[in-house]
Amino acid sequence: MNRIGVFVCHCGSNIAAAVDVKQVAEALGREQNVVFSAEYQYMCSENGQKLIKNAVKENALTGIVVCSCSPRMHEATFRKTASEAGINPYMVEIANIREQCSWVHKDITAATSKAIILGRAAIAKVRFNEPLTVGESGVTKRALVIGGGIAGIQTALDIADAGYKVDIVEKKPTIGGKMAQLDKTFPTLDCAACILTPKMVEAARHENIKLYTYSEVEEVKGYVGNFSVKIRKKARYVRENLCSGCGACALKCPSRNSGNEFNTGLDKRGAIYIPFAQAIPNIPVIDAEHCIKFRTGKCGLCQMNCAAQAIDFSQKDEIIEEKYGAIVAATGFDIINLDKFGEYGYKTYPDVVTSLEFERIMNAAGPTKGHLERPSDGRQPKTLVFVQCVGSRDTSGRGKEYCSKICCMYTAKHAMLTREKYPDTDVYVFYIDVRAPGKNFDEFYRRAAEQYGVHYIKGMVGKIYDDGNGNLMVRGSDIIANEQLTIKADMVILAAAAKPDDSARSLGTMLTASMDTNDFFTEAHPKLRPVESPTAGVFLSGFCQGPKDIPETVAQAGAAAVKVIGLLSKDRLKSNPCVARSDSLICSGCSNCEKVCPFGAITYADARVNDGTGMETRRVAVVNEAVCHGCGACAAACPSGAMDLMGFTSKQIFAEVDAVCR
Amino acid sequence: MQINEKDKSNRPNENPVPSDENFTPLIVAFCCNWCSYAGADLAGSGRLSYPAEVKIIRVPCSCRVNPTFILRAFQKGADGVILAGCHPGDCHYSTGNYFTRRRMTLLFSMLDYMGIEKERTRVEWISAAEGAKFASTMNEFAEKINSLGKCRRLGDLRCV
Amino acid sequence: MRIESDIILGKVKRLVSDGKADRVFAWKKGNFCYDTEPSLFTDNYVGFTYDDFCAANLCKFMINESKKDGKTLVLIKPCDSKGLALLEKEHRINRERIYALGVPCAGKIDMDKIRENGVKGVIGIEEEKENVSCNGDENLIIKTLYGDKIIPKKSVLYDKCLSCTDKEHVGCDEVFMPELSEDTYDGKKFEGVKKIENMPSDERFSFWRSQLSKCIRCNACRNVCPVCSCVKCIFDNDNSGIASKANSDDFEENLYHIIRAFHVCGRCVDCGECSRVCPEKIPLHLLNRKYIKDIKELYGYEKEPALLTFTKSDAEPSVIYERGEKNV
Amino acid sequence: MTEYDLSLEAIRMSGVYPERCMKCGKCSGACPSYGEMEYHPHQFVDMISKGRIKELMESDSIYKCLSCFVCVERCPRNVFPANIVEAVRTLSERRQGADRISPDTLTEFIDGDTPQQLLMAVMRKYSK
Repeated sequence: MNRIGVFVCHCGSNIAAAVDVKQVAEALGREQNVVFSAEYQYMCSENGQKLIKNAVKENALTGIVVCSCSPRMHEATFRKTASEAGINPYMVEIANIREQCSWVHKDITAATSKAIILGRAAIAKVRFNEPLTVGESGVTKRALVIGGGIAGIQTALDIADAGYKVDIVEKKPTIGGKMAQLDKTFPTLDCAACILTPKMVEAARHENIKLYTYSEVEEVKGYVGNFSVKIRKKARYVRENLCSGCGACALKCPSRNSGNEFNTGLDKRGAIYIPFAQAIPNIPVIDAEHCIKFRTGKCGLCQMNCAAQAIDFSQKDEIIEEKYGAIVAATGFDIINLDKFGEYGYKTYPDVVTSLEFERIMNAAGPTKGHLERPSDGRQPKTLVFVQCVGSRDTSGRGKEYCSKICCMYTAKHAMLTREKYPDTDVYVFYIDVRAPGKNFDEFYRRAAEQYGVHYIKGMVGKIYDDGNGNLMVRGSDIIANEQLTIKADMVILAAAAKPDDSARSLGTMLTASMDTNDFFTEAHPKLRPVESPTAGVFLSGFCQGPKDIPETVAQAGAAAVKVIGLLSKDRLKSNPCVARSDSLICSGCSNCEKVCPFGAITYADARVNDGTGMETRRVAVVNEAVCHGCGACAAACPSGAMDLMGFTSKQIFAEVDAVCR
Repeated sequence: MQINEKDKSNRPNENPVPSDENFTPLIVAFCCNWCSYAGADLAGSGRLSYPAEVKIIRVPCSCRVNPTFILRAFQKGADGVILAGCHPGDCHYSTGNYFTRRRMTLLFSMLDYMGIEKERTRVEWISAAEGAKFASTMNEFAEKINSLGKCRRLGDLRCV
Repeated sequence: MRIESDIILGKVKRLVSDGKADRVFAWKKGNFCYDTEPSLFTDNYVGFTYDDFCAANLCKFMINESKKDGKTLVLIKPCDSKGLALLEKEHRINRERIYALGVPCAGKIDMDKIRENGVKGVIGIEEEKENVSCNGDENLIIKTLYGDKIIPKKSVLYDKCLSCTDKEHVGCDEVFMPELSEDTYDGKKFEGVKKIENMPSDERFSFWRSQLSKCIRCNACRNVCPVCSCVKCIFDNDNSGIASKANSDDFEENLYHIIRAFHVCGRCVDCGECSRVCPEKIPLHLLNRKYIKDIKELYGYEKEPALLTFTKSDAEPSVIYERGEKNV
Repeated sequence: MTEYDLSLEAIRMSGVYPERCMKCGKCSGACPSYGEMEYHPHQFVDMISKGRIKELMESDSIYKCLSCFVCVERCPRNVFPANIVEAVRTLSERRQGADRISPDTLTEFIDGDTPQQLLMAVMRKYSK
């Protein structure tokens, strides 16, 4: 039987000035099931709470209605009071008679009668409240970082340093990501390898970090604190435990037809190769597609030359299953395909390159050993033209709508480095806007223009063509000078738009993490929770959440790590008990609820049910309470009413509606 | 089509009576906890007044609102029902209000199709920062309902 | 060519003897030629028929049939096949235990319409071979105790057949003689909805009141509907808060039908069974078809039911107010 | 019609949203008759959005445009500069059409050699 106590707060004069609190307490005291009713100056004060606790004890109350300020203010306070008084904290309802009554209605009669109605609604609701217990689940103290670029490495290092186990899954044969391919980094011009490789080594040596390179995530199951992940470790055809990393195999490999991915295809590598000298792990991999042994069955030179007997042509992909408490997506970026930008002749003219290719050309470890040589004839170019926004800020459907953010700065960097190393080179940059908001960024760009004499031209390139003598003619407009220019260039560098890596979409689906139309992961809140995915236990690091440069990526990687550490440091996860619940007797298993659930909290199971017509097996919805956030979309989508939301059940809301309309 | 005897008495007045002096409308507002309920609180903090006839029912998300809740309010004598949620794209649960938008568009379309005055139902997107919008929306809606008068077409006659 | 019941039966028998199914769900002759009823045939085929009066949609019976061991062969008309596909999609049937045999349909005949033509004592129907009327419409010879009557076929077809645009089976295991299906669509699918939409709001209200006040809550519309397949209907569930066994006032008449339309919104396969079975002849399909029209206009074609999906640029609910108010 | 209204008319006719332009100048960078034109494709977009259509209408540029649509092809923001040029050209011609031939001046052309039918055709074509 319901025994409800009503507590009306004056809130000093905040409520009492516009609402006749005595009348409210009296009127509500006459309501059915109400056995106690009182008013007090400040219910949230120590004394007010004592009043509630005493009343609970003396009247054996089962439910509490507090008529006070907004539940957003003090619901938690009064729930705590209730629990201290010995009743379930979820047996408390608040009638908001301050923000939504006394403060907005001047007329005391109207405000008082509204306060009574709001009180009645709360009483009506509390009659149907059920004691709820906060759910708990364990936490696997291990994190998974997907992606081994700077974002993933930094996140993993930070988590590992805090004492938790971390696994990194990287699809390439080595960690390092895009940053490993870069030459210098803006705005300080320190060399990328010099700052990245120590971190790579640290990650490999760290006792808490395990690397799965040349591996991909195949399946993710479970929920926050309890993920179960299948990782496919692709066959390298090299036994990692035996290989000494001497590199003899790569030197002897007779196949030289495959483009070297690390050098963006500017030179060739063997079929067995180590991506680059500082690769981690320093273990080669066989590219079976180009390997002569795999194609013809004859060769095996690498095997003959391997002193460690590490080559194993019969190796198979391996599936590793592991449990994790948290998952970090750090899948990084790639640059867009430029096939749709015929006007720049990227594929037609070898001397039109992307910035990433230029990065390799300028890199001392690159295909030209750092000498500026153009790809077509190896000549040192005398005139360079940089084109920005190639596919960025493009709404025509050929590129991406967003600003790729990093291009302005790396173009300034390239221009500056070129002028520094080769002062006799003319460098032109076509730009739409130079976006350099960042610490020392604008100064950096201005230095390129002012000290290094880079010619910045506001305008875009409309066409690149060959003049017939092997020269690239770059025609563009200078819209400040209001003239059309044609520059005879030796080499053109395109700042192609950056996009999330292709693997992000399928990963998002596996993680049930939401993504935007550009395949960037969506954050739980754009301002206040920028490193968390709306899917609990999934965190975001680096470019996969939105365009970022290195310092921002590292900052976000650290932030994601802190969130992971915060999660893993808990032994038990408490969950909001106001979650959806499905009645297996009524559920038809139609899947409507599953389709509207934003968190993937609903699954289906075969249940043995007997609704009075005999025992049978039915497919019914099951809510994973650790994953459910309690939005109630499923409850409204369920035609039979089998799905309901605890704390906001249909019955409770009907009771409130009835009380309000009485 | 034949109109049988039973419903002739229920037919709406040919000339709807202009709202009489004593009529005070009853308005039920379903507000999502994260945006619109907070917006209502903000209207309170800013002392932005709106009619006391507006009674707010808190729901976690606008997508919790089942069409039956709205119909129940009308059954029990509400003259107008307004549903307020986060702006599309800002839902606390990321996609809830997109479903609300479809459900309510289609529900209201059906009510209109059945001859229920469409002005009596409404969906508004009110963020936690839009206290002023909350107050002005409620003022405007209450005024509209006032001019429409008592809801006679979708109520339980026993409750009127 | 006419669809012969015996040819269908022959096919069914062959399939059963080939081991494709253990029993057959089809139609059975009643006392009169026109009162066929859905029936399960387990060992013999006494009374088996498939003729112009076999209008009932059999797919909903499969919910229970597919719980039994072994396979049930079910006859599926083109318009029923979408219902079967939906039941499968919503996991309401165990499709592996069903052998769906698509049968041709040339439109089904509404006995009430024959009676409206003043024809009594019907004992059978034949297609008129000669005298095809000049607009190409077929005529039927209605055989009665009092002699033959000739009636244009379209005048006695069910309304659901006149608005039928589904002449192709979907998701059947086998389709038998599809070439015998005939197009019976009169091209006016949304006319009824449009007519109501164009009424002033007062008139719309009176129209629906006059219709829905006839409702006796027999629940036939719900029970026949292949989409209304909940294990327990919300109106039968005492805990739902809106349970009701009978309409006690006009609000409940409205509520039941609004909520039923809303629950099938976006899922309705437009088979027209609700209106066909209504003993009070309430044009219930006009509610469902309104939703079909709205969804088409507002959201276009979609793979998922309209209420279970969204796009970020969906129309705001205010589009309803922006529709011209016709009675001002 | 004021100059501003005329600009709005040109925008309406062309079906272009000049506000979409992010002023990158790619249209002018690609334009093959850039050198011939007094006003260039990006300027058409800019000037029309500022209501400065008179200068465009009086300039030769509207006849130097080849309507090759390369500016439309290259534009990253779907602005369609060529459509604006076309609209300005049309407006300019319509205006001339109104002035060019009037029934009063037509009589001056009447002589024994000019067929009357030609005069009627000219009249129809150049007055609106």
